[in-house]
Amino acid sequence: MAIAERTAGTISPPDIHARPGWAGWLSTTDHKRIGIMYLVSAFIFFLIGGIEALLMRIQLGTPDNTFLTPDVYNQMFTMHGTTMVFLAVMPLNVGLGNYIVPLMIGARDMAFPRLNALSIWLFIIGGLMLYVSFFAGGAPNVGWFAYAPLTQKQFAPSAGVDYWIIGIGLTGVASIAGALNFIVTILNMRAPGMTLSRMPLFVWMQLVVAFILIFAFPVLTVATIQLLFDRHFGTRFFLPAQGGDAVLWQHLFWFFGHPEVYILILPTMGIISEVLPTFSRKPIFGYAFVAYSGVAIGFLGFLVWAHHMFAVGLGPLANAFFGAASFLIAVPTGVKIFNWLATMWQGSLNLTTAMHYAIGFISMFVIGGISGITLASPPINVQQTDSYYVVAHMHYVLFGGAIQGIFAGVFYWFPKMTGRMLDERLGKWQFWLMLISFNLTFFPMHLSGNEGMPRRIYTYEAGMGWELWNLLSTIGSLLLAVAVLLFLWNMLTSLRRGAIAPADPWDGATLEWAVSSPPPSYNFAVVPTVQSRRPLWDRKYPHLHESHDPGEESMERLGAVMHDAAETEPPIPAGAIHMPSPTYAPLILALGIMVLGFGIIYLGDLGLAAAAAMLVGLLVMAGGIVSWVRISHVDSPHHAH
Amino acid sequence: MRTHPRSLARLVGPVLLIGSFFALAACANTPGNTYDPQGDHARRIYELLIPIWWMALGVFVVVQGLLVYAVWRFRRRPGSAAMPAQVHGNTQVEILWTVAPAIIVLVIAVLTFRTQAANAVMPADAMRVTAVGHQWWFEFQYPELGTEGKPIVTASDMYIPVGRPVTVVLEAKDVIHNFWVPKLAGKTYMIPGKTNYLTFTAEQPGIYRAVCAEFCGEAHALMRFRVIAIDAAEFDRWVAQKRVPPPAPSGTLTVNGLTGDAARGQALFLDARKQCISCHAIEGTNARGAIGPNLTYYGSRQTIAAGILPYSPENLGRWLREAPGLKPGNLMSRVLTPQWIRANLSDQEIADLVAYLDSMKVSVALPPER
Amino acid sequence: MSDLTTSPHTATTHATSLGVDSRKLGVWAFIGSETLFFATLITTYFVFAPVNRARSDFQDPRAFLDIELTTVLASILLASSLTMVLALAASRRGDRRHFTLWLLATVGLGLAFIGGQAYEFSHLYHEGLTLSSSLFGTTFFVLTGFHGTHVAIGVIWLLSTFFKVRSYPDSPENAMDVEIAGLYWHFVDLVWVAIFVLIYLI
Amino acid sequence: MKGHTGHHDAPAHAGHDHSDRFYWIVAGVLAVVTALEVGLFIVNEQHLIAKWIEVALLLILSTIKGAAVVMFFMHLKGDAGIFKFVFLVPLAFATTLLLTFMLLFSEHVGIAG
Ligand code: HEA
Ligand code: HEA
Ligand code: HEC
Ligand code: CUA
Ligand SMILES: [Cu+2]
Repeated sequence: MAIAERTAGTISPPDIHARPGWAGWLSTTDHKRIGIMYLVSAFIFFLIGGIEALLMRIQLGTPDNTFLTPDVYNQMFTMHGTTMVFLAVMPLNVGLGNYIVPLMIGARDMAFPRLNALSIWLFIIGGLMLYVSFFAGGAPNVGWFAYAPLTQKQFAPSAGVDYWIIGIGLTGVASIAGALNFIVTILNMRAPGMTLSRMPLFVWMQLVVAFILIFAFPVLTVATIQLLFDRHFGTRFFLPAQGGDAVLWQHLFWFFGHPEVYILILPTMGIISEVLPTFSRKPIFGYAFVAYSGVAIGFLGFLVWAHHMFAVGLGPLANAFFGAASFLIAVPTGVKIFNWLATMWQGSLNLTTAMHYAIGFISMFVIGGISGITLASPPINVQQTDSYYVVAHMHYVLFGGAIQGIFAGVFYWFPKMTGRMLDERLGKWQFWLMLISFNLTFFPMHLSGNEGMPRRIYTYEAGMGWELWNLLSTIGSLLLAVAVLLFLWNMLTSLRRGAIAPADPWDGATLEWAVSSPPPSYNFAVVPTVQSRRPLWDRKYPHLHESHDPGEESMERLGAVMHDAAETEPPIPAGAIHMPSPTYAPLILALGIMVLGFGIIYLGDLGLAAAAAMLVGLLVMAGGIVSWVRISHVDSPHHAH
Repeated sequence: MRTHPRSLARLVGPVLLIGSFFALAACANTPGNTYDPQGDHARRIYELLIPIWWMALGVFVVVQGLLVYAVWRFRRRPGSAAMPAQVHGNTQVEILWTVAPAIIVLVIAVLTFRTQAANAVMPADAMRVTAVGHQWWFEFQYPELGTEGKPIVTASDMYIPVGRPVTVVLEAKDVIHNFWVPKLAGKTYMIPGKTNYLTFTAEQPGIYRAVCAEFCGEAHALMRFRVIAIDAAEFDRWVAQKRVPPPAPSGTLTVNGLTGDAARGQALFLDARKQCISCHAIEGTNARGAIGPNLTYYGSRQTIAAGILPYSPENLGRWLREAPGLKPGNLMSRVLTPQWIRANLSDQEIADLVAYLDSMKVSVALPPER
Repeated sequence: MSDLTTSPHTATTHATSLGVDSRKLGVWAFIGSETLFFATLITTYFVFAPVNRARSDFQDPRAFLDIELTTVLASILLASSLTMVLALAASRRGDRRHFTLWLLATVGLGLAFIGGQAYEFSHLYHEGLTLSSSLFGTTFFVLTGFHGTHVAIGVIWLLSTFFKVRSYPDSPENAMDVEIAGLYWHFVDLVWVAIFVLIYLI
Repeated sequence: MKGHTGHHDAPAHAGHDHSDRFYWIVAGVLAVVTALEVGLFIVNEQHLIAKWIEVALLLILSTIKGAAVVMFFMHLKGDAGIFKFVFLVPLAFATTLLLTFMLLFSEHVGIAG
C-alpha cells in the first residue's frame, strides 16, 4: 500500500476526462467541477438576493417612502429570504463540501458522480424556475415561510406561489440527492485508515447535515405538495373555512424550517473547525466534543420547531417544552465556541484573511446565539417575534455566522480550487469594512424591533422612533454592498493575476493540501493511507509531540514532504486511472423534470396543454434515464476491462 | 507591546460613548417601546428580560473578552517560527464549559416558566373583548356590554377600562393576523378557524399604539389600531353612549369650502346604488354590511382606515375620494375604484357623506398618547 | 488498492470503508428519507381524522372503504414482495429463467395493484368521495395516491432493471441492480402494510 | 481502521442466503397474519371487544408483518449495521413525528389550549 508522501505535483497531467469548453461543464461528473458550479451559481444568487435586500433597505431608509410599491416590496422579502436560504447559503455549503470532502477523505470522487451532476442541474433549474415567476405574473409575495391561508389561491392568485412550490421542490430533490451522495461518500469512500474518529471536522459536519437534510426535507416536500393540491386540485389541507388547518402548515414548515437553520450553520461551523487549527498551528481542542456537539445540535434541532410559533397559542405546556428544548441547544453550541477559543489559546495565530473571518464568525455568531436565547423564552418571544428583533437575530447567525464562515472557507480553499492566492491585504480591508457595515446594518434592528417595529412592513410612519435605526441600517447595507463588491473584485482579479498557489499554502493538516492546487481530476494518483487525524501534518512534523512547549524551539517542516513543483508524480499513462465519463444524461433528466414542473404549475389552469407538456417532460426524462443506464454500465469497473 | 493597553484604553472611551448613545436612545419614550411597559403583561415580560439581559451580557463579555485577548496575546509575532504546544484537549475544562452554560440556561428556564405562568392567567372577572382580524383592519366586539344580544361593535379603536383585566378573544376572518400592543402585552396570533386568548391590564390611562405584526398581505404595513384605556367611570359612560344607536342626523359641515348636509349624507349612505351598505353597518339604520368596518359613531374615531390617517373630516373626505391610492390593496377599492368614484360620487356627495359620518359622535375625555 | 488501475471511485467497488455496497447504502438512506415522506402524509391523515368526524360534511371512512377489495390489494403487494425476493434469489444463483419469471411476475402484480387502485378510486369518486368532498377525501386520496405513484415508479424501476439485465446478461452487477430495485419495491409494500392497518382497518 | 478490517469479498451476500422455501414460509406467515387482521376487523364489527384492544392487536399484527418484510425480504436481519442505522433512525423520527403531532392536535385545541 502506498503512502501519502507520493502526491501529485503542481503540474497536473492534462485533464483527459473532460470535454473542452462549455461542453465540459455541461457534461461533467467531476466533483470538483460540480463543486465550482455550485459555488459560482450560488454566489450569483447571493448577489441577486443582496440586490433584493438593498432595494428593501432603500425603501425603508426613510419613513413613508414610496420607492417600492407594497406588492413589489412583498415580493422582494419573499424572494430575498428564499434566495438566501435555498439558493445561496445551502448551495455554497454544498459546493464547498462537494469540492473539499472527497479530497479530505482521500477519495477520487463522490460515490455517485452522475447523481451529483443531477443534483447541481436540479438546483440550478429550481433556482431559475423560482426567478421565472417574475415574468409569469409576479414573484411569490407571501414570505419565505409562506403561512397558510395567505398562500391560497383566493389570497394569492398569481402563479408566484406555484413557482415557489416547484422551485423549492426541485432544489429540495437536489438537496436530498446531494445528501444521499454525501452520506455514502463519507461513510463508504474514506481512504484506508480514515476512521470516523479521524475524519476532519468539516467532513463530520457535512455528514450530520446530510442526515438532517434527508430527515427534514421530505416533510417540507409533503407540505408544499399539499399546498399545491389546495391551490389547484380542490383539497383543503390548509383552508380553515372548510375544516383545514392553518396551524398545521406552520408545524410542518417549521419541523423542516428549524433543522434547516442548522443545515445552514453546521457546515460553516465545520469550516471554522478547520481554519482555526490551521492558523493557530495547533490541533482542534477537544475533537470529540466538537464533533459530537455537532451531532447533538443536529438532533436537538428536531425538537424545537415550535419556538417559531410561541404566539400561535399552542398552550403553556407546549410552549414550555419547546422553549426549554431551545435553551438546551445553547449547551452544545457553547461547547463548540469554547473549544474554538481553546484552540486559539496559546497558539501561534497566523492572522490571515480566512482567520479574520473565522474570528469574526465566533464573535458575531455569539451575538446572534444570545438573541436566539431571548427569543426562545416564550414570554419574551411574544414581544420580540415578528418584529425587527427577529430580523436582527437571524442576520447575526446567517450573515455574521453562515456567510462569514463561508467567506473564511473561500479564502482558505480558493488557492486549492484555482491555483491562485486571493489578495490578502484587500481581503483584510474588506473584512473590516464588512464587519463594521454588517453591525451598522443589523445591530440597530434589535432596537427598532424592541421599539415596536414589526417585520415585513413596506413602510412606516414618522414619529415612531424608528427613523434613525432604519437610516443607519440602510447606510450600513450600502457599505455592505461595497464590501461584497470588493470581494467579487478580489476574486475576479486574483483568478488572473493572483500569486500562484503552492499545494500547501497554509501549512495545513488535512489531505486536500497533499495534492496540487488545483488537484488533478483523479485527486490522488495514489490513494493515501491515513494514520492520524492530521495525516499531512504528522508527516510534515514527525517529531512533534504533545509535550512540546511553546517557543522552546522552532519547528521546521520536513523538507522531504514539501509539496513544491520539484516533486512530481510518476507520469501516469493516459486512461490508467479510470474516472467516470462525462455524460449529458443528468442534464437531460433535469431538463425533463423542469418541463414536468412547468406542466404541473399550469395543470390546474390550462388542463390539456399542460398535461401534454408533462408528457413531453416524462419522455425527455425517459431519454435521460436510458442514456444514464447506458453510460453507467459502460463506466462500471467490471466493464472497463 | 507596552503601547497596547494604552491604545485599548483609548478605544474604551468612544465605545462607551456609542454604547450609551444606543442605550439612551433605546430607552426613549417612543410610542411602541417594549422597554416602557404600561400594562401588567408587558411589565412582567420586561422584568423577565432584565435578569436575562444581564446574563446574556455576562456571556457576551466573557466570550468576546476571551476572543479579543486570545487574538491579541497569541498572534504570531513577525519572525517567530516557534511551534506552540500541541494540546488536544482536556476533559475537565470540557465538563466545566458544558455545565456552566447548562446552569445559566436552567436559571433562565425557571425564570421563564414563572413569568409564563403569570402571563397565562385568565381571571374569571376579566372583561371580554372579541377582536377580529380582517384584511386589513381590526374589528372589536363587546359581547358582554351590548343590548338585546347585540354586542357593541367598533373598529380600529379599542376602548378598555384602566386597572381591570381584559381578556381579548382573538379571531380572524380571512388570513392570519397578529395582535400587538407593545406597551401593554405580547403578541398573539389571530388565526382563522382557531380562537386565542390574551389577558392584560392597562395600568395607566392612555392611547396606545398597536399593529398587526404578522404578514397578512398587501396592506399588512397599514394595519394598525389603538387601544384607548380610560378610567372605569369614563368607560361606563362610553358604553352607555355606544349602546344606543346614533340619533337621526342633522346639521351641516363645511370642509374645504364645500358644505355637506348630514341628513342628505345618510340618505346617500343608505342608497344601495352608492354601495356603502353592501359592506358597512351603522346601528339604527338598515346598513348591515359585514365586509367593512362598522361605522357607528364614526365621528369619534381616532384614525381612518386602520390608522393610516388621523381622523378629521378633511381626511375622511380624502379617504372617500382616494382610498385606492392611500391604502394600496384595501378591499373597499375593489368596488370603489377610481373610475367608479369619478362616475358615482360627486364632491358634493362626498361632502354630504362626510358630514353624516362626522355627525355621529360619542363624548369621552381622551387620555394622553403614550 | 494501490493498484493504479483499480477505480475506487465507482459505487460498486469492493473495497469500501464500511465493506458494504455504496448503491445499496444509498438506497437504504433514500428509503429512510421516504419513511419521513410517508410519515408526514399519514400524520396529516390522523390530524384531520377527528376534524372530519366533527364536521357536517363528514364522510365516514368505514362507509366508503371496501375491505374485500383492499384485502385483495394488500395480498397482491405482499405476494409481489415474495416474487421479488425470489427473483433476487434466482438472480444471485444465476438462474436466468426463474429470474425472468419472478421479476415479470412482480411487475405484473405491481400493475395489478395499480389497476385495482384505479378501480377503487373511480368507484369512490362515483360514490361521492373526492379530493374536495371532505377532509377524509382530501387526506385519503393524497396519501394513497402518492403511494400509488410510488408503486408506478417501482414498476418502472423494475422494468428498467429487467431490460438492463437482459441487455448485459453477464454483468456481475446484475444481482446488486436487482437487489436495490427490490429494496425499493419491498419498501413500497411496507408502506402499504402501514396504510392498510392505519387507514383501512383502524 | 474501523471499516477496513471488515472487507468482505462478496459484501452483497453477507449473511442472508435463504432458500426459496424460506421465503415461501415467510410469505405464508404474512398471509396468515393478514388474514388474522382482516378477520379481527370483520368479527369486531359486532363490537365484541373494546375498540382500543382491537387497535392494539391490529398494530401488533401489522408490526409483525412489517418486521418480517424488513427483516427477511429486505434482509435487514443479519445485514450490515449501517443499513439498520439509516433505516431505523428515520423510522424512529417518523414515529415521533406522528405521535407528537397527534398530541399537539389532540381534541384540536392543542395542549392545554
Ligand atoms: C444559521 C441560522 C440560525 C441559527 C444557528 C439559529 C440559532 C438559534 N435560534 Fe434562530 N432563527 C434563524 C436562524 C438561526 N437561528 C432564522 C432564519 C430565524 C427566523 C425565521 C423567520 O421567522 O423568518 C430564527 C428565529 C428564531 C426564533 C423564532 C423567533 C420568532 O420568529 O419568534 C427563535 C426562538 O426561539 C430562535 C432561537 C434560536 C436559538 C435558541 C438558537 C441557538 O441555536 C443559538 C445557540 C447559540 C448560543 C446561545 C451562543 C453560543 C453559546 C455560548 C457562548 C454558551 C453560553 C450561552 C448561554 C448560557 C446563553 N431563532
Ligand atoms: C443567509 C441568509 C441571508 C442573508 C445573507 C441576508 C442578507 C441581508 N439581508 Fe436578509 N433575510 C433573510 C436571510 C438573509 N438575509 C431571511 C430568511 C429573511 C426573512 C424573509 C421573510 O421575511 O420572508 C430576511 C429578511 C430581511 C429583511 C427584513 C425584511 C422585512 O421583514 O420586511 C431585511 C431588511 O433590512 C434584510 C436585509 C438584508 C441585508 C441588507 C442583507 C445584506 O447582508 C446583503 C449583502 C449583500 C449585498 C449587499 C449584495 C451585494 C451585491 C451587489 C452590490 C450587486 C453587484 C451586482 C453585480 C455584480 C451585477 N433581510
Ligand atoms: C366592497 C366593500 C365596500 C364598499 C362598497 C364600501 N366600503 Fe368602505 N370599507 C370597506 C373596507 C373593507 C374598509 C376597510 C379598509 C381598510 O382599512 O383596509 C372600508 C373602510 C371604510 C372607512 C374607514 C373605516 C375605518 O375604520 O376607519 C370608511 C369611512 C368607509 N369605508 C366608508 C364607505 C362609504 C361612505 C362607502 C360608500 C360610498 C363605502 N365605504 C363603501 C369596504 C367597503
Ligand atoms: Cu394583519 Cu398583518
Ligand atoms: Cu428555529
